[in-house]
Formats: sequence, C-alpha cells, structure tokens
Amino acid sequence: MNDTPSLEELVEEFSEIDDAMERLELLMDFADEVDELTLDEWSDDNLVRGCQSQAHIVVENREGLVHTRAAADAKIVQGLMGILSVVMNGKSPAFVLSLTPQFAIDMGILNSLTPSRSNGFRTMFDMIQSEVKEKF
Amino acid sequence: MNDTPSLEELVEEFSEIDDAMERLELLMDFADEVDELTLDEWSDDNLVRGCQSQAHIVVENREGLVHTRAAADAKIVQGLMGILSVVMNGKSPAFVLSLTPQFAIDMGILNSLTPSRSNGFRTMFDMIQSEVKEKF
Amino acid sequence: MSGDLMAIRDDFPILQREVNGRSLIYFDNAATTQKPKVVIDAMTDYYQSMNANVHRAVHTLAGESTEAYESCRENLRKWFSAEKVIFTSGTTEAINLAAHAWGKHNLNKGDVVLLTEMEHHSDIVPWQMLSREIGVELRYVPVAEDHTLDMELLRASMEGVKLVCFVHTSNVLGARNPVEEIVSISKKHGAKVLIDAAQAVPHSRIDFTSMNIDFLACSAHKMCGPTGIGCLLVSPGTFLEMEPFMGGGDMIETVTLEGSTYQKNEHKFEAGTPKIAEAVGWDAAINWLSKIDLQFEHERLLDMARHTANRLRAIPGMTVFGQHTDGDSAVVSFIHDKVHPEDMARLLDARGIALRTGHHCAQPLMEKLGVNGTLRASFYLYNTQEEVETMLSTIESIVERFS
Amino acid sequence: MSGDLMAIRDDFPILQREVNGRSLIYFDNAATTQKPKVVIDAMTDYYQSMNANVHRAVHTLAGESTEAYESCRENLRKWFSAEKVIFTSGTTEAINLAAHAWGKHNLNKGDVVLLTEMEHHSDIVPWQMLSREIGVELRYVPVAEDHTLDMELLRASMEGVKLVCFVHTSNVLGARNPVEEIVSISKKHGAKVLIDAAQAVPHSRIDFTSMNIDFLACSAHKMCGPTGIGCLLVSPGTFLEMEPFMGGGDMIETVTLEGSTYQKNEHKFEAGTPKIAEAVGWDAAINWLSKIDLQFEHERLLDMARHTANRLRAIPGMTVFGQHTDGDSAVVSFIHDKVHPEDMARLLDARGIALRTGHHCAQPLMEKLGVNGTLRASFYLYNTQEEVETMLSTIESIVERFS
Ligand SMILES: Cc1ncc(COP(=O)(O)O)c(C=O)c1O
Ligand SMILES: Cc1ncc(COP(=O)(O)O)c(C=O)c1O
Repeated sequence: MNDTPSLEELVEEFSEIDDAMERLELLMDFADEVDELTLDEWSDDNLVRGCQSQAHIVVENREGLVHTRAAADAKIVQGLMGILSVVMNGKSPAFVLSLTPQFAIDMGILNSLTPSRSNGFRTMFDMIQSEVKEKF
Repeated sequence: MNDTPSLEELVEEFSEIDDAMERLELLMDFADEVDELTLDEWSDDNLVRGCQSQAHIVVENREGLVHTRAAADAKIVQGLMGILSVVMNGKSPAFVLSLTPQFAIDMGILNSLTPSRSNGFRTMFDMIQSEVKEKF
Repeated sequence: MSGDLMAIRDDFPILQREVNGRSLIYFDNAATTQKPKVVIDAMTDYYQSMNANVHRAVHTLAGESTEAYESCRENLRKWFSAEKVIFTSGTTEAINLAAHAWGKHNLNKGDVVLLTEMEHHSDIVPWQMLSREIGVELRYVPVAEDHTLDMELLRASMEGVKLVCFVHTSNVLGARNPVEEIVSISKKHGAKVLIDAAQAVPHSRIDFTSMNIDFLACSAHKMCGPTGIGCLLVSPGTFLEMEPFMGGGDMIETVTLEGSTYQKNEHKFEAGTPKIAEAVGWDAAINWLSKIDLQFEHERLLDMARHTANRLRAIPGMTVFGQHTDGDSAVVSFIHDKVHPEDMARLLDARGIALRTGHHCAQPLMEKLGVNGTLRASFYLYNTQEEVETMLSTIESIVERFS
Repeated sequence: MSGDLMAIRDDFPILQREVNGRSLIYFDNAATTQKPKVVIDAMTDYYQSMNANVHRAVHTLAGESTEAYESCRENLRKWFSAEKVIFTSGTTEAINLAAHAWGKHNLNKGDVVLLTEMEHHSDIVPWQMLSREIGVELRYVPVAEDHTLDMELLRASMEGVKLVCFVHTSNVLGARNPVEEIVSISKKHGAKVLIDAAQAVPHSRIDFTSMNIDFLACSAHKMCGPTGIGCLLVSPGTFLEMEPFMGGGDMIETVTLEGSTYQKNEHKFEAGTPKIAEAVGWDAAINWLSKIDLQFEHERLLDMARHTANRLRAIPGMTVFGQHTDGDSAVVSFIHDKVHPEDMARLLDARGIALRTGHHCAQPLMEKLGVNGTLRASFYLYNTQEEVETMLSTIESIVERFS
C-alpha cells in the first residue's frame, strides 16, 4: 500500500500533461487498477444509474477499511473507477468521506461534475460515499 | 361630398404633426365624423372581435355606394372609425376594396397593423372590406 | 435619484430607449420586467461560446451547457429553498403541469379545488379544464368589499377541499393575500396548497420549504429573466405523487415498443430539448437580483404606489383599486369615469409612458370590481419618483383636457 | 474552402471557439445547430429595445413586441406554406399538443395509431401515454434489414389506423422516409398524418400544404434558431377539431367562474406569456436561412456524409448505419467493435471534435440495430471538408491506438 500515489500526486501527474488526449490515455491506463467485477457480478443493484455506458460498482468493508470493486464497458469510465480505487482502497471510511469529487476537475479529466446522463463520475462518487456510510 | 378631404390629404395632415399627443387629439376629433350606431344597435353581429374596447361597425349599401356606421366606447377607436368613414363613405365598392390599412401607419397614429387584442384597427378594416364583398 | 438607483438604471439598456420622442417610462412591470445587461449578455455568451444540446453527450460544449442549465436549477433551489425545481415555459405551464401531473392522478370526481375570485386566468382555466375532465368541483373564495379575500367565507368553504390554489399577490390589486393563514387553514383540513407566485417572486424572497406548501409557480420574465422559462416548485412528498405530463426525450429512462420507464428526478417532467439559453439567462437574473436589497426596494416601490394611489384618488371621477397595505406589491389599478382606459393609455404612450389596460387576465375579478378593465401602473426596481411625477401630471392634464 | 462557405462560417461566432486547444469542430448538428450572429443579435436587440409582454396592451413597446412575435408566425406561414402555425416549446411539445388537443378528443378506444420503429422518443412516448389514457392501440412499422422502413409491412398494417405518425428524416440513420408514399397510403385509408420534421426542416424547404398532411412538428433550435421554441403546423380542417390543451392567459376569449370560451385562432393553444424573444430569434433564423441555397448545401453535406461513411467502413471493426441515398440527411452513425463509443467521443473531444454518443432518443431503433448506442456525426452548413478529414484521420488513429 505504501507505493500507491497520494491524491495530490495523482492530480499533479495529470495536470502536468498539456495534451488532453494524453491525459485521457493516462486515465485509461488506470482502468487496470480496478479490482474488476466479473460480468456475472454486474447487477441492477450495483449499476451506476444515469451513466451512458454500463458501469457497476460495489463497496466492501474489509476489516474496517474501504475496498471498491468495479467495472465499466467504456475504458475511460473504468479509468475513472481506477482513480477512485487507487485513492480510496485500503483507506479509512473517514478518509473516503472527507473526499470531494473536485479532484477530477483539477486533474483536467472532466469539465463538469453535474450528475447527468453523460457524466456518471459524480454519481459513482456519491454511490461510494453513501455505501460507505451504510456499511461502516 | 366635395369638401371631404382625400386620403392623401388626411395622411399629410396627420403626418405633419410632430407631437404624438396632438396627433391623437386630432384623431379623437374624427370621432365626430362617424355616423354613429345607437347603443341599442350594438350587437354581437356587428362587434369588432378582439378589440380591447367595445367597438361596433356596419356597412350599408346605399345605392351602390359604401356607407359605414359605427361606434366605440374608446374615443381614439371611434376616431379611427371616423377616418375610415371620411375615406370610405360615399365611395364605390371598388375604391374601398382598393385601399390598404397602411395609411394608419403613414399617418403616425398606429405603429402596428398586426391584428391583436390591442389593435382592432386591422380587424375593423378587414371587416369593412369583407362586408363590402358580401353586400355589393 | 440615489446613486444606487442610478447604478440599477445603468444596468438596463432599454432605459435608453425613446418612445414618441420622450425617454421611455416603463410602468408595465407586472406584465413583464425589463432585463439587466448581465442577463442579455449571459444568453449571448451562451450562444456564442457554448451552445449545445444538454444531458446526452460527452463533448465539451455539451458538458458546459449541461452544467450551465443545471446550475440554474441549483441556483433556484437555493434562492427559493426548494428541493424540486421543475422547469416549465412559465407560470401558466407550471399550473397546467400541476393540474395534469398531480391533479388528474390524485383528485377524484367530487373532490373540491378551492380557488379565489382574485385569480389570474392561468390559475382558473387549467382547473376548469380539469373539472370538465375528471369532475372535480371548483369553489371560489369571494373578494370582499374592501378588495381583499373574504377570509370568513374561505374558512367556511373548506368542506371536501383537497387542493387550495391561490394567488400570492394579485396582479391587479397588488394585494398580498394572508398566505400563512390560508396555508394553515388548508393544512388543517388536509388540503394541498398551490401558490401562484408570479407577482410575488419579483418583489420578495420566497422560502418555499418553510411555507409548508406543495406547489409554487412562477415565471422568469417577471423577475428580470428571459421569456420562455419558469418553474414549478414541488414539495418532495408531493413530487412522488406526480405522473408524467408530456412524453418525449430526456424524461425517460428506457423506451421499448411496449412501454417506457421514466426518470426519477425533475427531468421526468421536462420532455424534449429544454430551455437552455433561457435557463442561463434566468440564472444570471437570480445572481443580479441577489445583489439588490429587495426589502428596501419593496418599500420604496410600495411608497411610490401609495403616493400614486393618493394623487389619483384626488382626481375627480377617478376610482383607484387596492389597499396598498404593507407587503402588497407596487401595482396601482385605476379607472376614470370619463376617459376610457384605452384612450388614456394611448395618450400616455404619446408621452413615452407605458401602462397596461384591459382585464389583466383576471376577468372574474373585473366583474367583481364592476368594470370591463382598468389602467394599471406597476413599478419595479429601475423606476424613479421623477417618472411617477411625470406620469401623474400627465394623467392630470389628460383628465382635465379630455373629460 | 469556397468563398460562400467562408462567408457562412463568418456568420457563426461560436466557430471562433477553441476546445482543448483546437478549433472547435462541431459535428453534433442533429442535436442542435449553432446560431448565426444575426439570430443572437435579434434577440439582444429585442431585449435592449422593445421587450414587453404581447397582445394585451396599447403602449408602443407592447405593439412592437406583438408585431415582432406575430411576424415570426407570418414568416413561418410563408416558409412552410402553412395556414396554421401554433408555437410550442419544440418538436416534443408539438407532438404532445397534437396528442392532447387532437388525439384525445378525436380518437377512440381501439383506434390504431401507426408509428414506426425509427421514431424518436418524442414521437413514441406521447402516444404510449395516450394509449394508456384512452386505449388507442399502437402499431409499429418495422425497420427492415437495410435500415429503411418496411413498406410492405406498412401497407399491411393499415387496418383500423386513424393516425399515422412518422419521422420525415431519421436522426440516427439520416434516412429520409418515402414521405409522399406513406402519406398517400395513409390518406387512402382515411387516416390523418403527423410528421416529425425535426431533422427535415434544417435541410430542406418543406411545403406543408402541398404535402397534404394534418400535422407537422419541428424545433427552431435545429434550424439555426434559439432554444425554447418550435411549432406545430396544422391543416385548417384538422385545426377545427382540436380542443385546448393548456389553459391560461392569452388563450381565452372570456373567463367567468362558470366556464370559459376560447380564442379561435392559434392563440387558443398558446396559453400564457409566449416565447417572445425566441420568436424574434427564430424569425431572424428563417430570414438568414432564406439566403442560403439549401438544395446546394444539402448535396454538399450529403456528399460529406457519404465520404465519411465510406472512409469509416474501410476501418476494420467499424459498422456504419444508414444508406445515405439521395434526399437523406447528412448524418453518419457508427460503432467500432473494440473502441467504446464513449471513449471514442471523449478522445475526439480531446481534439476539439464534437460528436454525440448514446441512443439518440431512439432506443427501439437501437434495439433493432442491435446496439446500445452509436457515435453520430451530423453535418451542417458551416462544416467543411477539412473538418471532416480531421475527424476521419483522428478516428483512424484512435482506432489504431486503442483497439
Ligand atoms: C427526429 C426528432 N424528433 C424529435 C426531436 C425532439 O426535438 P426537441 O428536443 O427539440 O423537442 C428530435 C431532436 O432531438 C429529433 O431528432
Ligand atoms: C398572478 C399571475 N399569475 C399568472 C401569470 C401568468 O404568467 P405567465 O404568462 O408568465 O405564464 C401572471 C402574469 O401574467 C400573473 O400576474
């Protein structure tokens, strides 16, 4: 866990990239960081509603620490999930609840946080926090 | 009939007045030119629909010449009727049908001919022409 | 003129306009208010730099447009302390929406909808149509001799009432109704409450949640915003009882040939491409209004209305309607027994002064007042005492000359 | 780029915009088009110099506003050769209006409304709602293998059909349906016809009267006009069969507590303060469009679409929908089997290129095509061949890199 970058480091890494397409490429690389839900685990219960792509996410309580598992058909969406995984997995519920989704803007990978059918990030983020509240 | 001013003369008379209120005053003077319908002649049949004020108008065929009779509760509206009376009464149907309502704009007494609930002039004008078509 | 007022006037480009050679004096604010430059600019800027259809796309312009559109809703939520803000094309559509989406599905034949004789047609006709459709009974609270609602009769009319709809502030009389009292009576009888706040929202902050009502309807164009947009505020509980009104894009979750499922949030009631630029303009209007001391302005304008009413009452043959008590809005309706309202309005217009004439979409109230129509002067933030004096002396001289 | 095209581009301020450091390439025109400066200026000018509520006042601004509002209607009457032009907030409201004002009062339980699988949700959901309300039966003409309407099945489906509703030009496939043939079949069976012309009106002149149909719905925002306004064209005979939809100000003749009588003209269906600035903007858009050689542009854009479709088809793993035959509109829907549409759209956006992704409010058609959604590039007057080449080479390199 020690070698996972901090949120600040991630924001810096992304925001240093000038080219928008390169930023998205890097984001897509984070798709691999997701502890992936298998296809048969996809269900209406863990569906991120309002996403344009198929996206699923679950939050587990692993000995008092947050662990997310997720999957999406769009790679950029799974990349966003990857960022959330890196930032949140293995962290305390208090830490996860202290986060705001603003970092996605600061990273330069989203220009809006308004939940809408084209922007499931906010919805994913809110889903995680509310599951954390429920399960811890 | 000889001493009735022509439409051109009327347009000139009005358009020479700079002050809008004075133009309206002159217009109100024309209310007296109307061959007035008595109150008990006001009916749904001769109602100018869509006027804000109460306005009534009838067209008579007097030996092949047009004669209008009219009345309105607003003096400016009756003034407009007065102008129409001066211009149309005693004239041939062909002449009346050849007129367009544009002269009210040229006179500077209306800024719109769109029939609407605040502008019954166009409606009055159209009513006369369609009655002329019917009765002659 | 105070510096503040001068600054406010500077924000309104239309005040530079001349009408018939005179500076425009715009006293038709209850019909629609003028727009500050920031509102016009916000819409121009929207069209010049981010126009796109909202919600269903990932490209930058669509993201920005969605953000702009939804940020108006967010702003309205805060401005009105309301959780559910459904965009409509105005007050009228908002009330029709309430009638269709809630009334039709939650009221039954014989249920009573209580209205008042003071309502704008927009708060009468939708209910008459609903009544014809599903057989609800309409009952009207009369306007008393003193031009206020007859509260005794209101209290006596509550039997069987399931919904009470009334105008917060009359567009003819300026009268602010005893809102809190009516709400409390209604709630005691278990009735829902819809308030037509078209004339209230321009003049005061409304706190929807603390009013404890179910619906509130208003229009942007009467509060410095653009035409073509308004909203219906709905309490969260009542929101859940509403069925879709219009069908189409944006309000659905899924569509199959067999049937459709709907969105769960406000979008459920916003079928089709929304009023995007209009929301951007309204957002800017709210931001502009939030810098104005509305309470101070309300009192200043009400003083103007009282002064106007008093001076008009001093003119022989003049009847002035309304009481102009505290909380009323700055609207003065009047009529002269010799000079027809339409003549008066046209003569005033010849001096650049804009007043409205007619029944003001409140024919039942006109009937009660015993007139076909009135002249109406309604004041707003950019109006000055000087303008009022000009109007008053012009009216005085018109009456002198033409009666 | 030709001089004409440069002149057209100069009229659109938003084309100066950069997205992610690149000049905006806007290929989301089927969702909404951009606005020429004259349209934006007309609305600005309206708000800065004549804003007032329409119809019921005699003052100068109200007269000018009324004139401006009604002159848009007059312009549309001429543009579409239509006698009755009812303003709505868009295509969606126009179809809902037809369903409520005509369908509900003229169709009976068991009557069939014929739709197609190619419809936009706006031409499905209102009829599903009507079906639930009054029990009309909905029947859908299938889309054939070649992505055109199955005309044989259409012919075979006419039994009991009282109303045929179909999309003139598909927003997904660009397919222009055989409008004349469908109308003639429908009329032979005595059915009324409603056409969803949202995608047709931006690309060609429509002559409503000579089409011999009953309703046509369209939106201003897809033809260079503002958001928040559209219209329903209605044939004079069918117009007389329509009952009011929404109630309120402006649509009534008289209101009493007992009931109301309605206007006889289009105002009957335009309750409340209308979309005034929006009409002014639309009017300007029509005037701007009237100077464009739409036939020429249509062919230029369709060529662009064909070129795009061909180049895309050459990419391994790419599926392209639609035929792009003569008369079709310049819309290309496609999907790659390795690169998710949302990823593709975001990567294109990183290069300033705006495409839409998703189901395009046509889920039944998506189902038929066997996809959840597509990418869609749609071209309009200001788009250039260079922009298309940029998009194509960007797509090619994205596919190479990310699949
Ligand atoms: C074919 C078609 N019909 C209807 C609509 C709905 O139009 P609006 O959203 O403007 O009401 C659209 C646009 O999205 C469309 O493309
Ligand atoms: C009290 C009241 N209710 C309703 C309305 C209708 O508002 P709109 O025309 O914006 O729908 C108005 C304005 O005309 C009003 O003054």
